[in-house]
Amino acid sequence: MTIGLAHYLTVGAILFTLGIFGIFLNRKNVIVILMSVELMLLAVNINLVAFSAHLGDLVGQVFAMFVLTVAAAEAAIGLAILVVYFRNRGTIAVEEINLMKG
Amino acid sequence: MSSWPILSLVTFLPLVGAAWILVVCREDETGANNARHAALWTSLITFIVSLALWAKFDPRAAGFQFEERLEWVPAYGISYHMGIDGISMFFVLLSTFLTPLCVLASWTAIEKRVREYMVAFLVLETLMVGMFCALDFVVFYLFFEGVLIPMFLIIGVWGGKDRVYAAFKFFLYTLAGSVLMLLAIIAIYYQVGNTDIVEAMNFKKLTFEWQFWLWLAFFASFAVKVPMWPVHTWLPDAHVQAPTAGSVILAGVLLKMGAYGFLRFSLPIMPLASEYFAPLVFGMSCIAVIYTSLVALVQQDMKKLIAYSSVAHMGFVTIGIFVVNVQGVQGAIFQMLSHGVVSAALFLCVGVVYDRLHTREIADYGGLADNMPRYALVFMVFTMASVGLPGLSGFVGEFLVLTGAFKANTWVGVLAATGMILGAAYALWLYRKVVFGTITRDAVRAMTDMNMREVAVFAPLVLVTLWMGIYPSSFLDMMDASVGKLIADYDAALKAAKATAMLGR
Amino acid sequence: MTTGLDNWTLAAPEIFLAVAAMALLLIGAFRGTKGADLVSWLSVASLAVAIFLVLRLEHGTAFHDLFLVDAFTKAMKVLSLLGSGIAVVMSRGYFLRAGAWRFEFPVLAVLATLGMLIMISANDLMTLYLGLEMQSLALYVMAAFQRDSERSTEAGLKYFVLSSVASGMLLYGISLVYGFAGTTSFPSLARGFLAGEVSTGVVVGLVFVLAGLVFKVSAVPFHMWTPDVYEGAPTPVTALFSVAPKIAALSLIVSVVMGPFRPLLLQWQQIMIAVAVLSTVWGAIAALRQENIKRLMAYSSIGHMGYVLLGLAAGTEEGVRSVVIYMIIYLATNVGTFAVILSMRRKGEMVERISDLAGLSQRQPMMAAALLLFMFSMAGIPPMAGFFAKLNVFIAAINASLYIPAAIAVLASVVGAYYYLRIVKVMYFDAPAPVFDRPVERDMAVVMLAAALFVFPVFPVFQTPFLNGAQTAAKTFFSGK
Amino acid sequence: MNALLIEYLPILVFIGIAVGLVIAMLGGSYIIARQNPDSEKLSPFECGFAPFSDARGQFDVRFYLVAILFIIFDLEVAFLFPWAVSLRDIGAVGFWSMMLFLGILTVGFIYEWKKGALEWE
Amino acid sequence: MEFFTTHWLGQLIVIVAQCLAITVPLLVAVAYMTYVDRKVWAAIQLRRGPNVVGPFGLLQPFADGLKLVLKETIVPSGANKVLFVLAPMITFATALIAWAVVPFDDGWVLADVNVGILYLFAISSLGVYGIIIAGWASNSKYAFLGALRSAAQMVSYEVSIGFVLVTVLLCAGSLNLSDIVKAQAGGFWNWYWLPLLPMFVVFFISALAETNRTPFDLPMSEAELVAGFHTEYSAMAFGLFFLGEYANMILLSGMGAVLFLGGWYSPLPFAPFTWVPGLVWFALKIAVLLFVFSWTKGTVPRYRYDQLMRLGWKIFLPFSLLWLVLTAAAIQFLG
Repeated sequence: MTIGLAHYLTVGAILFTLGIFGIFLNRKNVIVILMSVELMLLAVNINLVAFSAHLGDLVGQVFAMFVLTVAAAEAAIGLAILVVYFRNRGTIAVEEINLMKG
Repeated sequence: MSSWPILSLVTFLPLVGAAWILVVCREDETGANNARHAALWTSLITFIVSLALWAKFDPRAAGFQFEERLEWVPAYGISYHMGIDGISMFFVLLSTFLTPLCVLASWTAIEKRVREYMVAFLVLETLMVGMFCALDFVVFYLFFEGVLIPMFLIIGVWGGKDRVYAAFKFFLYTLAGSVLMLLAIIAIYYQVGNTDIVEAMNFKKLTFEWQFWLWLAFFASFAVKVPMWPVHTWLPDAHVQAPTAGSVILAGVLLKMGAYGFLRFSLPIMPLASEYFAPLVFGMSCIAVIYTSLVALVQQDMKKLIAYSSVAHMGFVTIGIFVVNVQGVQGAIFQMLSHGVVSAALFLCVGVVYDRLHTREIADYGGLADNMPRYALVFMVFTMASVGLPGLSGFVGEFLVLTGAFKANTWVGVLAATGMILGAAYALWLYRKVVFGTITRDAVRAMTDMNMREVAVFAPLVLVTLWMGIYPSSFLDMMDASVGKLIADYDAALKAAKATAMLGR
Repeated sequence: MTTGLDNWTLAAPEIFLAVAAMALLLIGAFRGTKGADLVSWLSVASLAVAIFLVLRLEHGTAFHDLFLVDAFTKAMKVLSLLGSGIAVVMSRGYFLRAGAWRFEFPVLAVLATLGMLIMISANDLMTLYLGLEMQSLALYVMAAFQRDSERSTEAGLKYFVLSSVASGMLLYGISLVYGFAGTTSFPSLARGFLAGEVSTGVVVGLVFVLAGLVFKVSAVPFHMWTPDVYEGAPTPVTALFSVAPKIAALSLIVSVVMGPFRPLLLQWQQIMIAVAVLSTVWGAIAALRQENIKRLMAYSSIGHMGYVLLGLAAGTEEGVRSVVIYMIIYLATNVGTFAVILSMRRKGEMVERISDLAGLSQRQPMMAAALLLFMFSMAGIPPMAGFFAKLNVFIAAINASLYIPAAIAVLASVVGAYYYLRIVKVMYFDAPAPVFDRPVERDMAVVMLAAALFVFPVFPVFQTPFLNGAQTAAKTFFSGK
Repeated sequence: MNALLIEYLPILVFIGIAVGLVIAMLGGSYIIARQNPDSEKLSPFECGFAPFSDARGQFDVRFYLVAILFIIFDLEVAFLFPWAVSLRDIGAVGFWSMMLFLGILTVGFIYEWKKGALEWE
Repeated sequence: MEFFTTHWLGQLIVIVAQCLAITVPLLVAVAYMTYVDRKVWAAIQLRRGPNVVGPFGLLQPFADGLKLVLKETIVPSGANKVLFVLAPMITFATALIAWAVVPFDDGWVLADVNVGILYLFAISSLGVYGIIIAGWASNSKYAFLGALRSAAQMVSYEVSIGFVLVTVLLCAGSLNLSDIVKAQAGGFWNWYWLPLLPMFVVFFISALAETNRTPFDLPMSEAELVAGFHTEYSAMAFGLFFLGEYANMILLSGMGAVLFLGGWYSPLPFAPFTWVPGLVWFALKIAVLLFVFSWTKGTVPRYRYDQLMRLGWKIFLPFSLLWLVLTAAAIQFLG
């Protein structure tokens, strides 16, 4: 069996879907959301690199590098916000994030 | 084209007064007094300047006079285009005529935030006058909608107990109607290429389908404004809650804006649709005339009664407009002018007693003829005018409209005539209840008759009512040419459409 | 070998801002908290200089087509810069009182603005993403800037989570577009779509891209973060959120759908119409029961975005023009409104309930009058500027035969008018509540006055230059390409 | 499978062997040695007291700061790798671009230094 | 022979054999490293060190190993069982699999991948997981704090190591470890330790920190944290940490040898030195570095934690960054 573009894309799509579901079905911990977001970005990277290889075009890989960086920055900032939030509220449970409703 | 931009002058003069009040008058008692004087003088000067319009108006010309045109937003072909014809001139005069009276009537009735009140009134005057002068759709819409802002504030700030509800109802009803008109205006813009009303009138290339939708959109706006049954419900609330002068302007001028819109837009621009929808208008108007008259009969509140009577009277107006013959249209216009004066005066009459007793319940009064003879006399004049007694202004309009209606459709005429009779019933009932009978309450007995200021308010109204009733030609002659052109164009358009239809077949 | 740096001067404002941001960061780092005032003023000055630089730019592309400067991007850049600059000016008093006046705030604002400028100039999906993220990352921090406040941190967290989800969707879409179209460059994409078949993959990608972008402008159905973030974030940050990023994201949407994806008009127009109509309707309905004025402003901006997108949905030159005009007016109105909100303070404490405005017309008539103008403008009542904003949108929509959406939107504006009126009602009809702290800060007063004068009468009377400018901006999408 | 992946096959095998080895070592020990646990043996190490709370409490935020800084700098290294390898081919533009990048990074570094993020006192 | 070069099963057998050829000597080396370590240490302190079991105590490592194997494996009641067992496995396995890309001699490499240095960097970063998981899973305060400290320490120095690697890459222009070694062909004056001497020093010190060795062994500073992250471990689980630590030391020494000491090349590029197989030179170089490890342990006092972090972030990081820039500039402008 040859592993072709379709396979990579399928993996990417599955990971992306998992990420989305992880965000919206998760009711416990914000960290899980952060991880789900990272999962989504990972899926994107798989797509980009797979396409890049398929098209024989470097842009996808360059893009993937940027995505990686941004993902790291995003993770750093997200965790930082999470820490200040935890300091204020003493919890990071998802259902406790409800000071504002309407 | 006059070299002297007199229309702009009339339109924006009150704004200058408003600015003056804002800048000069302070927020204390003297400031309030200064504001009153400033407002009165501004509006009086405006009125005097506007009289020049009448003086210089050429009654034989059917087109627009005193035209002014200034490029404004060339991207959309919007220009600041002003001008009046025989139809709109009297509405301008009506507005400028009523405003000083309103200021005078609110002299003591308004005690708080006088400065802002006067500013609101002057702004309102600018918007009203501007609306009647506008010959560009966008400019028209600007003034037409802009009126809502000061009126909203006037009702909401200086109104009665349920003022907030009434103000909101007034605002949202009218807004809801007019936004659709905005879309229609834009659609016309794309058909015509610019937003000039005169060009739209001479365009004559709108297909029936276009006219159909556009007419409905315009109708949504004007029907609310007139107001026609069943979208009239904002009116009693607004009238009842508004301060006296607010009711006067509402009844005297704002209601005319809708009917003016029919005359200015629906008939000339969408003649085919107007003809198509005329039965609808007749139906709604007849219901309005009869139904609201009946409703008026059972009112306990004086203002509410007059408010419903306004709806009924405006029903005549819409009938008159949509029969589209000379009598009908002239009658409608005349009726509007008359109603502008008479209903305004009636509200002022209510205001007079309200200022003294702070109640509008009919049952609280009675026997005012005893201690307020002058008031009883004035009130009687206007009640009779409202009923349509020959010799007073109301008669001419109603008579012409009925003539026109019978010419067009007997049934409409019959129903409208029924409405007239009912109108007489409630107006006289009101008069009897308030003025005749015996005084039962001490508070009523202690009421003083009208003072000089009030007399000064009513004198011009009485004069105008008599003048219109006794010598209507001085008004009708001025509008003859314009109305004639309107009807001729309308008939021509219908004929042309029929001709194309025949050819097409 | 071409280095790609041939036209680097086209990015002069961005380069200047980047250098300025770093210099400011260092100044702040070395002077500590007491340097906050200095940094703040310097960042405002930098933004002003950037405006100047933007205005002097020539048109063209730089960095191998990654970066585009034309009349549209210039206009949008100026608007974003103005929005950020004013927001920074307005932030000082608030943070001083909140005890959170740190020099990082203006620096973050400059960085966010830098991201916006890059976004606006994006001529490639890569530039688009980088600019967007640069802006977002700075904004996350700004939302949570008041780090001892539960609400601020919660707002930051919410914004972060939802926004990064949106970024993920955007990226996924980008990856699909890249894969199926074979390029990320806007001009090449456009050429490709014009030339040949458009694969399903591209359309799916486009949907994802649009979803991500729609999120950033907080239009329905991706609006859910807006009210919470608006309410929770420190008010000057909310003020910033409500204008600058919106302008930038919107310009991004415009340049994406009108640029590379214009050949796919039929595909995105339906989405755009649905989003626009839903936004106007929901923005109006959901706002009805709000008691918090910041929350109200959130729904208000959701509604406004609906109108802008309706203009864009026309997909015509008028449409783009209406977008530009709308954003100009939106900027002025919103900034003014937030100046008023930022002045709502009693004994040093911010208050933000609508009922706190009660009777303002008697206590602070000028402020009340200004807010009155803003509210009527937002409601689209003539003769305020807001009316012309909507007029332009509807002109575009009608010309594109979007009669039904326009009618729905226009009726939604009536519902929307209700809640704007409610504020007027509270200010003018209700019995006075305790007075706000006086005097109003000078900065706020200036912003308020300027915005009010712009809303009426400056814009309504002298709108031709604005229209012509917007026209020039809009034309760039239709000239020859 | 393509040649690129073949190159990594030994690594995969090696990983398998390593995992097998550690499992064997642990499991072997577990099987060979006598297992006789009791509750005292199984309680966590404390200074004479029974532990009364979960040990995974809050910890100094600076650890966390270090983690964030690490992410940033490590990523930067990820950018440096390809650059370093190809520096000879990309000329002055490549060199100065990276210098710019490092310069920006240095600004951030100075900032965090000044803000005291690196202090452990 | 054809079977081993063409048939997939044959190839697999070859690969497995190669793996074992790396693993077994490595394990032996690890075992004896513990012995040498103690011997060197003892010698520095003028003691004898292990000398009872076997001749010169040479069987001591096996005795120790046997002891660990026969001990009872204790999994604390509050621990997260799976993670608790997983942690030492990760630590040891990562130390082992990193060797897959290290060239022992010209062509003597299990997987000659072209991004070998990236692989090394990545795998050595993974080691921190074992420690953090161990600290977390133990559910003991000492283990937890110890793990945090080691993790922070390791990542801090990882950054410097990254910069060091980049400077080497700048010189070598390849990510392939064999190519890097080949770029250093010639005598010891051609090796990178000379031009990059400061980086070599930074690398070595960071390597000490990476492996939690003295003077950076505070994660298991007995006075404060008992045994750090592996406080709760016993028997073979502890043994794996122990072995993993030594395996890591050998690995980092190997990296040092490859990156700075010319890998398999002889220090003097002529006979008779070239007669000696490259593998031996490589082993010798590793041995030298390992000796320095032990030597340091015997002579340098332990750092305080703040000093450690200060060294990592405020001295090594800026310094290596600066040196990186200088190296790049030298290559750019001098050739």
